[in-house]
Amino acid sequence: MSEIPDNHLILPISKPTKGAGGKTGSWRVFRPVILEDKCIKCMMCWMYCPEAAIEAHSRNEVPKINYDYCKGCLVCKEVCPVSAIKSEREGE
Amino acid sequence: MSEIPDNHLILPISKPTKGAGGKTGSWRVFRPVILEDKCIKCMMCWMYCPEAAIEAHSRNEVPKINYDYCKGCLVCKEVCPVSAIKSEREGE
Amino acid sequence: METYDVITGNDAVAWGARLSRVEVIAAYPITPQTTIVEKLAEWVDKGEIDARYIAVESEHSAMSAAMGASAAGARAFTATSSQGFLYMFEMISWAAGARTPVVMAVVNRALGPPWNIWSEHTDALMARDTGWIQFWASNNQEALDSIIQAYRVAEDKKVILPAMVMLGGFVLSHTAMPVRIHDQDKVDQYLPPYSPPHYVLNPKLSEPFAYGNILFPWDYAKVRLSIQRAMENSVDVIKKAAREFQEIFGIWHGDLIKEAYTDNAEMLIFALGAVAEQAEATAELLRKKGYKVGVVKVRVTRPFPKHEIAKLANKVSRIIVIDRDISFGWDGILAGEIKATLHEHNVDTPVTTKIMGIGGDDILPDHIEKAVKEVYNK
Amino acid sequence: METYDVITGNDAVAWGARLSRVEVIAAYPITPQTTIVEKLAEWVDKGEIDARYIAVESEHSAMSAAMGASAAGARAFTATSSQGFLYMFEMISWAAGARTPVVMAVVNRALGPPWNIWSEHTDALMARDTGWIQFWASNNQEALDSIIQAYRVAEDKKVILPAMVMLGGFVLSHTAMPVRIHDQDKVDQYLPPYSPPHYVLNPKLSEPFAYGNILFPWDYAKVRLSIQRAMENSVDVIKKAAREFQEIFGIWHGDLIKEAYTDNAEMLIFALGAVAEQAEATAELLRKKGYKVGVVKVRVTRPFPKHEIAKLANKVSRIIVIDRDISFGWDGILAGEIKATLHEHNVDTPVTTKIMGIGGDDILPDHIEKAVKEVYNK
Amino acid sequence: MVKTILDELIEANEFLLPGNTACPGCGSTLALRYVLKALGKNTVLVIPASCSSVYQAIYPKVSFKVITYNVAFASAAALASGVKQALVKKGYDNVNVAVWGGDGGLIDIGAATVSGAAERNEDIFVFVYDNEAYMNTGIQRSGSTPPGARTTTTPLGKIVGFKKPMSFLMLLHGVPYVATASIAYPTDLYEKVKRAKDVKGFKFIHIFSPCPPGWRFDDSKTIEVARLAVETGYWILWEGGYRDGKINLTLSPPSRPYKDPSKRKPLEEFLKYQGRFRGFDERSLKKLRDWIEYQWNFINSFT
Amino acid sequence: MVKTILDELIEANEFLLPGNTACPGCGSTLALRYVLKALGKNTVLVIPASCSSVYQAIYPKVSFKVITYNVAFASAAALASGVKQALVKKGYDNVNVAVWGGDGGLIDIGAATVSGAAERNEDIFVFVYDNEAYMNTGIQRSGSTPPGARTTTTPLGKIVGFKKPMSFLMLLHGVPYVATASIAYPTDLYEKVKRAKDVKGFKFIHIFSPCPPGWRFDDSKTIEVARLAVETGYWILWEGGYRDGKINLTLSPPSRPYKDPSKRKPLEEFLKYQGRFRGFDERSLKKLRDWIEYQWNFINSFT
Amino acid sequence: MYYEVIWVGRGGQGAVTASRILAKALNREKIWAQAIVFFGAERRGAPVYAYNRISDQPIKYHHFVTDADVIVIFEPSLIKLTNVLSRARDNATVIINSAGRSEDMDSELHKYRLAVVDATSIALQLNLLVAGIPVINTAMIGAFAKAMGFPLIDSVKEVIKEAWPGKMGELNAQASEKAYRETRILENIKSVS
Amino acid sequence: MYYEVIWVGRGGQGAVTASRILAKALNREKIWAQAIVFFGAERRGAPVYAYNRISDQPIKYHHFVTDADVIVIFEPSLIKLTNVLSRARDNATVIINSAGRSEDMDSELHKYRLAVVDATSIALQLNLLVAGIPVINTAMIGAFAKAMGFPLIDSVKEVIKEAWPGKMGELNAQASEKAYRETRILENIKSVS
Ligand SMILES: Cc1ncc(C[n+]2csc(CCOP(=O)(O)OP(=O)(O)O)c2C)c(N)n1
Ligand SMILES: Cc1ncc(C[n+]2csc(CCOP(=O)(O)OP(=O)(O)O)c2C)c(N)n1
Ligand code: SF4
Ligand code: SF4
Ligand code: SF4
Ligand code: SF4
Repeated sequence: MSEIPDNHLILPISKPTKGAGGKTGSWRVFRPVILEDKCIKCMMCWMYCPEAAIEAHSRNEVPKINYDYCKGCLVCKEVCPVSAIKSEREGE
Repeated sequence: MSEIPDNHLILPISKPTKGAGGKTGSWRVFRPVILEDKCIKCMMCWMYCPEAAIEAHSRNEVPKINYDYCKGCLVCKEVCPVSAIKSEREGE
Repeated sequence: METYDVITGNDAVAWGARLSRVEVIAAYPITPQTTIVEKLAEWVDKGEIDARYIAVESEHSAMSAAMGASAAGARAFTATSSQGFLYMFEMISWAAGARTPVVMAVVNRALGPPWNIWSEHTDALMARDTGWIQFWASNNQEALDSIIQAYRVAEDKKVILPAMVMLGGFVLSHTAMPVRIHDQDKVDQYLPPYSPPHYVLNPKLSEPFAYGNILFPWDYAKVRLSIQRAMENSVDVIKKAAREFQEIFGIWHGDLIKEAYTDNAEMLIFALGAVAEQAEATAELLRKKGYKVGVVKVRVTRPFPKHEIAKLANKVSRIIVIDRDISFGWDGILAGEIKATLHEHNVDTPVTTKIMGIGGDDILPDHIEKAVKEVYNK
Repeated sequence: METYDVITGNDAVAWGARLSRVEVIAAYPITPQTTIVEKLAEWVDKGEIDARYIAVESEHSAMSAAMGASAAGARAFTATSSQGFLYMFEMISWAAGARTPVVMAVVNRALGPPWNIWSEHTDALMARDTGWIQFWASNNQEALDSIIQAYRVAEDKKVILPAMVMLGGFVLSHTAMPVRIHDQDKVDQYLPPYSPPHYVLNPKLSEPFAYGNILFPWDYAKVRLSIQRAMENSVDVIKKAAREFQEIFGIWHGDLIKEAYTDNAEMLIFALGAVAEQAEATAELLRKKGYKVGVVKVRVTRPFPKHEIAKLANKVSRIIVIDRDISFGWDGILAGEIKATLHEHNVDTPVTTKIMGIGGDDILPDHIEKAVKEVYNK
Repeated sequence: MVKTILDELIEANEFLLPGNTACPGCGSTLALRYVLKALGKNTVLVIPASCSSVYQAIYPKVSFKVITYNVAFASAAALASGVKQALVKKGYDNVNVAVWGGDGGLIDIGAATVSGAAERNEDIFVFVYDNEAYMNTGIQRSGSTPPGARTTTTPLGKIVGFKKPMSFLMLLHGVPYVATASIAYPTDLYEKVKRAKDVKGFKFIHIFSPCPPGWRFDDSKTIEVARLAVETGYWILWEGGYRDGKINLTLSPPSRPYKDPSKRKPLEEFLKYQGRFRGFDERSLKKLRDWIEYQWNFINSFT
Repeated sequence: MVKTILDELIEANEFLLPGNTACPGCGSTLALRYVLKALGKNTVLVIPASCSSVYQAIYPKVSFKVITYNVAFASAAALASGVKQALVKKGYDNVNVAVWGGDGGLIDIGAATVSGAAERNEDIFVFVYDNEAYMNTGIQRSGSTPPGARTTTTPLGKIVGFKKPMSFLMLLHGVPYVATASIAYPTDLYEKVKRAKDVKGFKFIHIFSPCPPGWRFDDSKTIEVARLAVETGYWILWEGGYRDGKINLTLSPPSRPYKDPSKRKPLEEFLKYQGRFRGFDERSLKKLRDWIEYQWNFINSFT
Repeated sequence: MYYEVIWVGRGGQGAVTASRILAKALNREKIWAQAIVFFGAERRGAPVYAYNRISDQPIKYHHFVTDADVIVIFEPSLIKLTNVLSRARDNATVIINSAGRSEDMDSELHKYRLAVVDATSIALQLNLLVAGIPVINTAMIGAFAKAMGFPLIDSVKEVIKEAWPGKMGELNAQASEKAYRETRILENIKSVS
Repeated sequence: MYYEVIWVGRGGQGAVTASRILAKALNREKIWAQAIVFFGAERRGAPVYAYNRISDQPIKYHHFVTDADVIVIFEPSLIKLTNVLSRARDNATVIINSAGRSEDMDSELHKYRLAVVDATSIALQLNLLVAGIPVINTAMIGAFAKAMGFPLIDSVKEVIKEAWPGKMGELNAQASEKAYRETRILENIKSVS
């Protein structure tokens, strides 16, 4: 039920939070996996991840997928020029 | 005072009327006069009268100013190529 | 052929418009209204209904196009919600002034900011001064039927005003339940084609005229106040429309109001739309528990059923109004109007306002029960 | 330096904004509001006031820009009328929800169609649910002073809501009368600079945040209903603002209401704005003729002064409300709210509604006198 | 004697009645005369708030002899779409549904509405009489006010914006007919409207229409000011449209000579009669010259 | 090692946080990543109703790490103007005030508002991510939907209108910076936003942003679809602006090859992945080809 | 002291301004005055009304002036056109701009206390023209001051100079002064000529 | 007869549609049913709820289903994610899509009457895929029919075929039928396996 609150200035202010929409990794149907040995560190997967779920700190490291948030769109797999990303069905 | 009328559908419908805004000729400060003998019947005055206050039925007649409605802008005088329209101060 | 299907409130509205043989539809998407016009667009695209669909670029334009079509003699339909309703507010007011009997479905949704897509009645109530007839549907069958009745009333020669039909966002709009989809012939019998008794924007049918140029105050007052007379006329028209609807289709949703369990009630619950039906279900329980409560569904908020409400209120000792809305700096809107009505009619039954369900906050039977008991036992 | 000049209501409003040191003005022309913003534009252009003027392309944008400026921490001003008011309706509602204490002057004008440019109060009253504080000015001095008071109230840390100040189109907006233009220092003393106690859209001052993304019903209800609490708080803030204004400037326009001739009155006239002052002048005459009538100017319609009105009403045996407005299918809007208030407070003084002055129909003292006598002698 | 266009004009009915309440010398009424002559009686005018909603005169009379529907400021193009679609639905196919309004109503507040109707290619006419400000409310700047002009919201003529080139914008919407016109060339206007009548789809005609009180020049100078706008190259007459992936654009005869900049009269000729340009400074002058150049560049790129 | 643009991109902060609620493969979030990387933290985003107002997640959390102001659908460009003017008035001169919204909000309902802000040359950014329909409400056609595409309001893909060429329209408003971009070319987008930051005045950036559920293609194909739009010449990358009477327009490197029609991939390549074009007929195909030709004609006339 | 005044002129002649200037001048002398305007939708040339209420007490009335104690007419043709004299109270003063001789005037005028001034000539002499039209409103205020005995012509001139700084103000002030001097008061028009 | 049902799936899996199809199928048998949906602002993949109320009488309630007699779960991972079992009434039936053996299942499930179906495999076998994702909702309705004994599987199939004319409907009807046949009912999970 709707009561008039005591506070007269309750504001709908949200704070920036990783995973604001939850652990969206759980949405995944397919899981992208970077094959470290094939990876040429071109960073294309990092560049095109719509989720910013691939972490890259420099061009010397193989980028890392954050599976808490990777939604499994497989864009990374598609853009990888050397097919260094494979996909697996989740829960299999 | 505002009473609720009996009629439930009183519509703001206006009828086309010459002089809907009154005898706008009374607004005139200056009166244009066509000098019949100078007029070459080019109809420029008729063409450019913003008021449609000049009557012309054919190109063989000198156009006639309808003083009931001519507001005295003197556009006609300005556009006349042969200076066949003069202007007079109204009421003088 | 009459069919019986489980459909959402929005589909019911679309069916209502279809059976009413709407001729021009102009609308704009907004949750939770969108599926109404999607359905209509689909029917138009597939040629299942013979209407023109104008995919305008805003709600202001949706109402503009709909009322333009109506002024030109077509039966016109639109639908909206919440922000969309407010975005077309100027044209809502205009459509009534222009006496264009457009019918609009309003899927009630809370206003922003912040964003919220769930049910609240404040949106439509904000337009209670504009000259629209306002119906509130309490279930999907009523949503369908009210669209048809709305056209009957709006286009009645004694009325000629636009009408809106409200249904709760999600609560009805996206909830499927069994609905009878009437036989087209019967609807045609109930609702004749629109034949405007007033101006039509068509030089093949009308002498030249101008509509709505400047009026001096004395003329203006008459024109505008004639809307009030039309509203007054509409009371009987609404009643007759409801009665004849019952005769033809055997369904009764009430006319301006609908009563439930009001016989020898000691207390009445007033509410709008699905909230009223929810209250009805709760009252059934409460009756079983010995509480003599009845429910008055206010089915029409404009014209406001003053006489009907005063009469019922006079017979009870307590009233509770459930408002799924709020007028800030005032209180519940429906409650306010009921209080004013009672004062006007010298009925001193006390009225308690309960604001509930703001922004889609779910109104559970428990909530109603608790609120009723509090007042009942006072 | 204080000056004393004969100026129109619109110039008085412009002066009110100027003395309030508005920082951003966004507005759009509409008769009879236009001369307010023309005056402000002129001052800005000539560098007489240090503000930014945004010549937007519509009223929806005027309110959007004004509330954007307010959200970014500036004191923002706009003004409109009639259709313009309805065209920005969505943003009027939004500005309150966003808790942006914009001040807007509304020059009351009748709604179309048909076109009419004269005074009627329906426009502003239509927004009575939106969460705006509503002041009504009854003369030009009050128009000026109410703008200043409106900022004081709107920006008060216990309130933080937008406020609108109404003045009758032409009746005040284009009528010149003597007005005291206050000393800037005194105004500065009365009205401190705007320092928002809440969010500010400025990454140099604020950590990143988001305002107004989707809220679930339970959160939404709290946020929205806190507006109602702010409205309640504003009652005392308005009273204090009026009192302190009187202390500093020696002028009293009333707070939520203003009484005249109410001592031992047997009958009260309620009205808004210039109509109330007109009634006051008429009451003076009537008193001389032996009629014990008083006048209550309802200066603030949101928050609605329920207690104040009930208290006064309780002391008289008859009430007449003059409504320069109409809610179609209902009745006079102010009268309705007064009736509801009386019912709520168990005051059974009968209330008569008189609709007058629709579309600028001139309200003559005779009209008021006749209406009063009819009720008085009943 | 062969029938000339002038004969045709004289024969064509007059649907603008004298005795309206426009200001003496108003360019807009003149434009409307020719628009209506060309459209004929089978016409519904849809008029948003503007001088035209006022100068048609006050109830219960009106100065226009075609059906005239006065509508809310921002609604016109959408409302006209509704009217047209209803008429077609009802089987009345060839009624001219025409929006007639000012630059404020159709280039500012109603821009999205006009743009939406254009994008949907509604079968209507939109006529803008461009007097380069909100005149009915007393000369406030609009999006179509030239930079540097004085209005009551820009009393010192400080530059606010760029005169929004609505006709170019419409052309790029891919509609079948767009034209500019000027009251100084009524025959050109008349013929354009006639041609537009043969086009199915969205038709936009932008008419330059000086306003003596708004621009502060003598009533009698309306035509001269309009003509100078063309002769200085400030206002360019053209017509065009989209078809099959191509934008066609033709300069209209009155403007053809001015394709060559050296043939253009000095801009000052156009400015000098007009009080709104009093105190026009170098910066404004440059802005305006640039704007003219910009227009010609655009047009030249298509012709 | 020389610092490449890729290094710069990696170093630039990420303001779009993972764990938002956008659909898998959403083009719009990808675009926003690069826009925010370029704008930096000194930014206020003004977001009209759209997928972005939803995918930023639900109160009390948000997925964007800059100030984000959610506003009414049609209000964004005006509201941002107010924010910017207030900040300048208050002495905070270089905050990026940026509208971020979809085609519905900025090309349809908000078109007049955007146009007004452009015409006044407000010092703000307007970013449109163009997914060619109203997606948040479930895929209804907008003024930016290509002719013949299926949406829920055009379920059979009957042609309604013409994809409104908003970037051209903005360019003709005479604003200093207009560009198109695509999520297939994030570096190009990033650099454009960087360049726009140096421009005072109105900046409009129109970003092609495929939407897997809305266009009905597999989530993983987002980039490919976007790239094919460029390679078939359907979407053209360019930047330009108005200055001193001249419109400048340069083709951006990714689109340069496709100036030559023979270099373009067949349009069918772009269409084939997308369910919205299923049943696309000859007439629609011609309309779309014409539309492409029209765009190139326009661009060629300036380059 | 309580007066109601009607001004009638044509769109563009400045009747509204005149009523406001008058009120401002009265204000300098601590006389309370309202200046009211009825806005139709007039374009230049159409009849325009303005009103004043003048009192030693603040006035709370907000309706239009219906009948008047003073009627100021900007040109004789307006008498017939507007029928404004039907709104004159008994003993009203009528102030009129006219070059004509009193006896040539509308016989209706004969019923009132009459003040006549040739404001048009004054304007032409001073070259007070806007768009070719003589500006007579400031002269009419001078005539009012003379006819009614208030406000002081100096107050009028000061207010005019404030309203239009520079040359324009100077000339308009002169016009009002000149009119003040040249206005003829005819208590009973029949007896004079 | 009065049942309340909760469906929980992920955005894109069609839980809402399933609840509606179920209601339509019941309607054929003159059983009154409501299908309710809670719309958050889900994009594909996020948990989505749908509800039914089923009765032999018209239902006037319009709130969400809070507790349920039947809970239909589209994949086991949703149990933890949504904590939906806390909303199960005593004696509730839980219908779950799972390929796993019953004893491997969440121990919480053991409290309820359990119906298990491998809807994913059914969908894959029938090649019922949309954007690569198996479409399991029609199978889940089949499982419901089996678990609850109503509606008749033929009603379900008819409604499905009406909803998707042609091939799609045919396949989906098959899926529901197959699921109907393959659903295992475990009255007390501990005792079986
Ligand atoms: C929503 C709304 N805003 C403002 C107005 C006031 N208004 C009426 S006419 C007008 C100016 C029209 O300007 P324009 O379209 O250029 O036409 P013009 O007056 O120049 O003929 C304005 C602002 C209105 N009627 N409605
Ligand atoms: C005035 C108003 N009308 C309609 C809506 C509903 N609405 C919200 S988002 C949206 C679609 C937005 O489409 P677009 O701008 O293309 O962005 P996208 O959803 O594609 O991201 C609509 C129609 C609204 N919020 N306000
Ligand atoms: S699958 Fe998609 S979300 Fe996951 S890492 Fe790859 S691109 Fe990012
Ligand atoms: S003066 Fe003007 S109105 Fe009169 S006839 Fe000449 S052009 Fe027409
Ligand atoms: S103000 Fe200008 S546009 Fe309007 S009627 Fe007068 S001259 Fe014509
Ligand atoms: S519907 Fe499209 S644009 Fe919206 S979040 Fe999903 S993928 Fe992105």
